[in-house]
Amino acid sequence: MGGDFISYELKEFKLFEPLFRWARKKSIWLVAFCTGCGGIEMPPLVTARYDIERFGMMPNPAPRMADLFLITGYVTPKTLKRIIITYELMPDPKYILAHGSCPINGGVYWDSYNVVKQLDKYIPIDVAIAGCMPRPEAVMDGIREIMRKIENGEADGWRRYRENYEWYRKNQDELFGEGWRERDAKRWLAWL
Amino acid sequence: MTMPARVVGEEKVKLKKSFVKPWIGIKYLFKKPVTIKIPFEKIEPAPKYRGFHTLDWKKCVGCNFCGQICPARAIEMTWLEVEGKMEKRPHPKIDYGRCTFCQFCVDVCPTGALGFTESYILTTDGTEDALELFNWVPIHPDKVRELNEAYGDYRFPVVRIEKLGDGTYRYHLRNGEVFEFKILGYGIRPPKKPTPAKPATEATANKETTKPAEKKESKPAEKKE
Amino acid sequence: MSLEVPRELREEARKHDMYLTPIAKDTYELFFGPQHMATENFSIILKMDGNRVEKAIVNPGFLHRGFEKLAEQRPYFTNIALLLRICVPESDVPENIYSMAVDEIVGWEVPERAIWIRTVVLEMARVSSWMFWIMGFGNEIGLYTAGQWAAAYRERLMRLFEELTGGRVYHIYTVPGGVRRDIPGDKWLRQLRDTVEYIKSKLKDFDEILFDNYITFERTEGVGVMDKRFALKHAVTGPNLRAVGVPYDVRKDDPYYLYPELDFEVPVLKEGDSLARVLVRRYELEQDLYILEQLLDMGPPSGPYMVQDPKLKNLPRFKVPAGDAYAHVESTKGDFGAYVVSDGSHKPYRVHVRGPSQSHGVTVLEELLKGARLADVPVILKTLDNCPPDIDR
Amino acid sequence: MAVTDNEVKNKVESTQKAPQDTQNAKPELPNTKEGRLVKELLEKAPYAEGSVRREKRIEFRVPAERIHEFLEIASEKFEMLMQISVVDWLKEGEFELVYQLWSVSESVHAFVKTRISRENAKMPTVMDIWPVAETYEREAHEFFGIIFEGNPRLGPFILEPREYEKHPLRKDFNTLSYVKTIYGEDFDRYDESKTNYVI
Amino acid sequence: MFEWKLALEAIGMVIYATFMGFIFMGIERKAMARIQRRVGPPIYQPIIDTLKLLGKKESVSHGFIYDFGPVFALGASIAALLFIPLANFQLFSSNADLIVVAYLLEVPMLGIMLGAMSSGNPYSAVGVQRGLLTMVAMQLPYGLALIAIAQYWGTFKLNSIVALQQLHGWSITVPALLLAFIVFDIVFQAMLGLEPFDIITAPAEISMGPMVEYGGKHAALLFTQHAVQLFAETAFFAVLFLGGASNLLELLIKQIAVLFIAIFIASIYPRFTIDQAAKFFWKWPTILGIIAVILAGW
Repeated sequence: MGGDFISYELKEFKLFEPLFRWARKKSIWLVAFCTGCGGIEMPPLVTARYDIERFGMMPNPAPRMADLFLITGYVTPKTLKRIIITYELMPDPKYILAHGSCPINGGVYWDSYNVVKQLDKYIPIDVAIAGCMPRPEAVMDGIREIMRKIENGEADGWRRYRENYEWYRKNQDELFGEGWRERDAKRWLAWL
Repeated sequence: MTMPARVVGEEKVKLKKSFVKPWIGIKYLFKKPVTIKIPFEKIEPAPKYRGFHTLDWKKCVGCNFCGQICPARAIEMTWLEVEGKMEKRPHPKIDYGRCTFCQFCVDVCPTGALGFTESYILTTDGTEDALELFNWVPIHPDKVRELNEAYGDYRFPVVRIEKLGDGTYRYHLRNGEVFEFKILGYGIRPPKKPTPAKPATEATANKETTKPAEKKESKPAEKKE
Repeated sequence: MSLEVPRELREEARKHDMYLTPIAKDTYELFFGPQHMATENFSIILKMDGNRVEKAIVNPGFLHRGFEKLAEQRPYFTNIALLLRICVPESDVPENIYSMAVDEIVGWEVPERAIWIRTVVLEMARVSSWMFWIMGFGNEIGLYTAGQWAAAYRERLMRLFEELTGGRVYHIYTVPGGVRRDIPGDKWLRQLRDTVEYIKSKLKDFDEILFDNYITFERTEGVGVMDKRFALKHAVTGPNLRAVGVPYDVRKDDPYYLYPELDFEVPVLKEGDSLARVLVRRYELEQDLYILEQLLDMGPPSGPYMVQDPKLKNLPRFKVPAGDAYAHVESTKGDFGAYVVSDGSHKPYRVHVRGPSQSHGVTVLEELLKGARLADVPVILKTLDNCPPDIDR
Repeated sequence: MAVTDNEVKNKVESTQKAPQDTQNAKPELPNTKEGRLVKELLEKAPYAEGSVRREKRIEFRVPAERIHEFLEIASEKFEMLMQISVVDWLKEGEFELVYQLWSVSESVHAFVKTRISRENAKMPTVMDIWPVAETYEREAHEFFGIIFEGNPRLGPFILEPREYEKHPLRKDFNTLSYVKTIYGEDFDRYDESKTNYVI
Repeated sequence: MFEWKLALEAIGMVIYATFMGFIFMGIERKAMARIQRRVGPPIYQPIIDTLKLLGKKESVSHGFIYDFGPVFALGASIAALLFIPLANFQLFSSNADLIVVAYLLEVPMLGIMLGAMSSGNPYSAVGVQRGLLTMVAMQLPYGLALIAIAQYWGTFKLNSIVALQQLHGWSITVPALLLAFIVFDIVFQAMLGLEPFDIITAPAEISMGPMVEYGGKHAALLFTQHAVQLFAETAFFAVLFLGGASNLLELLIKQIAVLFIAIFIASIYPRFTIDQAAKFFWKWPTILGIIAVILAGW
């Protein structure tokens, strides 16, 4: 069971790739992690009014089963640690939708000592949408964009993360100090 | 100041628990859902919803009030050159990686040059080229309105911003029109020499503008090799 | 490793008919949040003893942005766009307290129309916040149906906010000296009345499915009990304080805006458990709708919606005389206050915001969680209505 | 109405613990609920100065060393401690601590102001009077570096240790330069001349 | 001699059951969505979900038991399925297949517990504790309901129960068995893991409980298992109380009827805590079950 008996990367199973892409596009599960103030627009999104479950999306409490990480707004270093660990817990085709101005350039917190500017230095971003905060319609447009990218196989944030891991790791270590994973994350790594 | 009957009796607040009553909730199985089926139905944002900016370049006097009031310092006065002619006044360049859409800038604008539309959707993939869209000099309100009426989906009026080497920016509008101008420098004071060579006074500002771009481009490239 | 169960734990256990076995004390650490459905970016470290919480340590700060520092670096009006992020579900409250405090320092008489609009906005914010709370509470105890309905009905209010203020969540509407825009027209007032009627008619559904529900009672009765003395000493405010029998409501005790002229009741219960808190909240939602109706009957007074002051010509460098003021309003979470100090320049010298969760979200939560079952943790969290950005700011 | 300039600025006198300071207070206490409340408290605590600011707002100035004593007396009337606000008066070299009290029974808000030196700032904790002060003091400690003697939980609370050491809400903490060292220079692309920008 | 026809039939039945199980899951989500006043996902959504989970990469394993748990659970579910008379099809049959099925339907839970326990996540551990306690708690009313059935019809053979029901009318028309039906329905809710007994996977409390560490293919396997389990349980229910079925269509209708009761209960009641659930099970359903047994044996 543990092996890659149907791995999307394996050449012999290239045949299934379109099928899996279609399935991935149609069933995107969100990490239930409200990282910022945009978290307030997540409930309307998943509840009756906008109901993204129509697209097969739903918030999933366990990161192990999730595909899409909505970075809902600004990210503080304290949260970023958790975001990184959660992101690394997610199994591999995984996507990040950065939500609002703040992950792009710091937003209104551009001079705040506790907000990360330019999130894509630390984790890869697949889709970025503007707004403070973005309306649910705008988020849904972002989701449509990510679906399109998944279908075309362009949503490769996870692959970039894997390939440039040292670079991301270096930036993370610069921000948090060396050995933060061992020091801080070890305590909650197993069950975050 | 206190009023009579300010505290209500417990009996009015308390409820009785029931096993059966919740079953009434099932009636909604047969009622119409309240969902708005977004790709098929549309919600119009309210009139005067605070969306993206517009700028009447003719009216703008470059007073930098907008830049001063902006809580995110998203606004930066920019000296532009359109069709070889330098604009007399600097114009605001707005960074949507900063903007909070409070529109205080619109409120303080003394000439009414800066305005806003209801457009609010700007979706990009996170690449460096796409993020250029987040930093623009707003275009004329009539143009934005025309595009909005043509498409009616409240998207950002520009699809792609092409940045050429010598500071020339090319806006590809949604209807295929191309709009080109050149950024000469930043700040309130006009750049010393409106030539492609970097003006001495604005060297720091200029350097900082280009820096994130370079940095980001360099990193995934070097890793992928 | 002692074999003795603490007395209060035993009493608590007896209350729930569940005795803890003193043998084999298997304690473990549980990180409750921030990646968790029940906590919105807020973490509690639970030292668990079997199914019971032995000790809870609140670990806030995931949302800290340093507002108070940032506010010192921005001009007075601009701070509105910043400070409202302190309370996300009810963003009008920070706007209003800050504006009230600045008004007091400057000595402005806010025009009547602005006062009316501000009152309406605050009440609308309260109703929408209640809807949001119902949703959260429903999700926490596993009744998703009520939550979905509430979130859908809240959208109507969001739409009205959008039309009035131009923003959906962050309204950036109330500014020192008045409000930023006038009411869009009579149509908006009619829509507001319709919405109030609509939500009122839907309250019965919520009663049936959520508040009358047998299992809701089971889940909340006797969970997280506070007594009056404890609550006062811990400065618990809002519905949580009213649920222990103290009829303290800022709208009555320190009236602001139009509240002295409005007729509404303050629900008070004595039990102090989660159920009492739930019922108090439910009644307050009713009262808020009633207040909105009264306000609509009153109608907006005519006149300007913004103070006429020549100093406002140069908004970025608008100076406020030196002084300090404290203003507070009643939010759904409790007593929300702001202390603004000015040194006469165009930026505030210090802004200090008192979020209600600061008092009931840290020490009180830690106390109440002691001895609670794991399943009670989200219930206590939600019935206290803990709002993490309040604590972090 | 607001207080006047000199009231805020000339705080230095209030720290001198002369109990019957002349310039403020006594004769002008109005005969209202608030006035009576101030009078009553001042009788018990003659070292403090009290004034009525407006309806439902009263103000006390207490020397720092007697703050605990005063608050203990005040706690009989004022059940709730709403907040401990710290104001960093950099020029005077002092922290002003404002204990915001609320009386549920009287519906009156009281500012209890005290000043301590900025260097080596120490205060007695008021946790024993209001347990909730623990949170407020932790926060004040974290952001300003005031040590509250007797509070067992001082330390990183909201911030992470790195920011905690800086005590970021102090006036001499420069956010922008700190941000540049931590998050890199490239985020801020604008000139920083004070004439061009207010912020 | 290997019976090709029977083997094909069995494989076909398993495939059919899996597919219908997924559709049942879709119906469940859709109907709940409608009660919640929204549109909800398409009915085949669980199939897509499973497919997607299968296509995910998984680099983490917590050892053999962790991998074995879901397989074990799936195997047990399929075994249970093959003992139940589905229309004219019943692969295995024994003299006491009522007990065998009742037992086999409990086993998957143990399989999941086994895997979850080895994942080392405290949320899983809490979930497992809760799951085991729920199982213990519901055994009593569950057993009583089955005893009432067996006592009334006088047989442990599911085939004969179906046949007798065809002759004498459905079980629920008998007053004693109506009580047993109510008891069984309450237990059924816990077996499906729906509210008010979704204590095991309470998302707001222990974020999916045992499943918190499972992702990718393991989760896909668990989904499949849940689908088969759903089909088997509804079929078991229909066979015991709704008179079985002579063809798959009839069975399907009965299964969906059963499912809808579960959906209704799930969408209007919140979740019990574990101790309340245990107390509840040992109170009302037990009393009703005892009455049912006594009446049935009268």
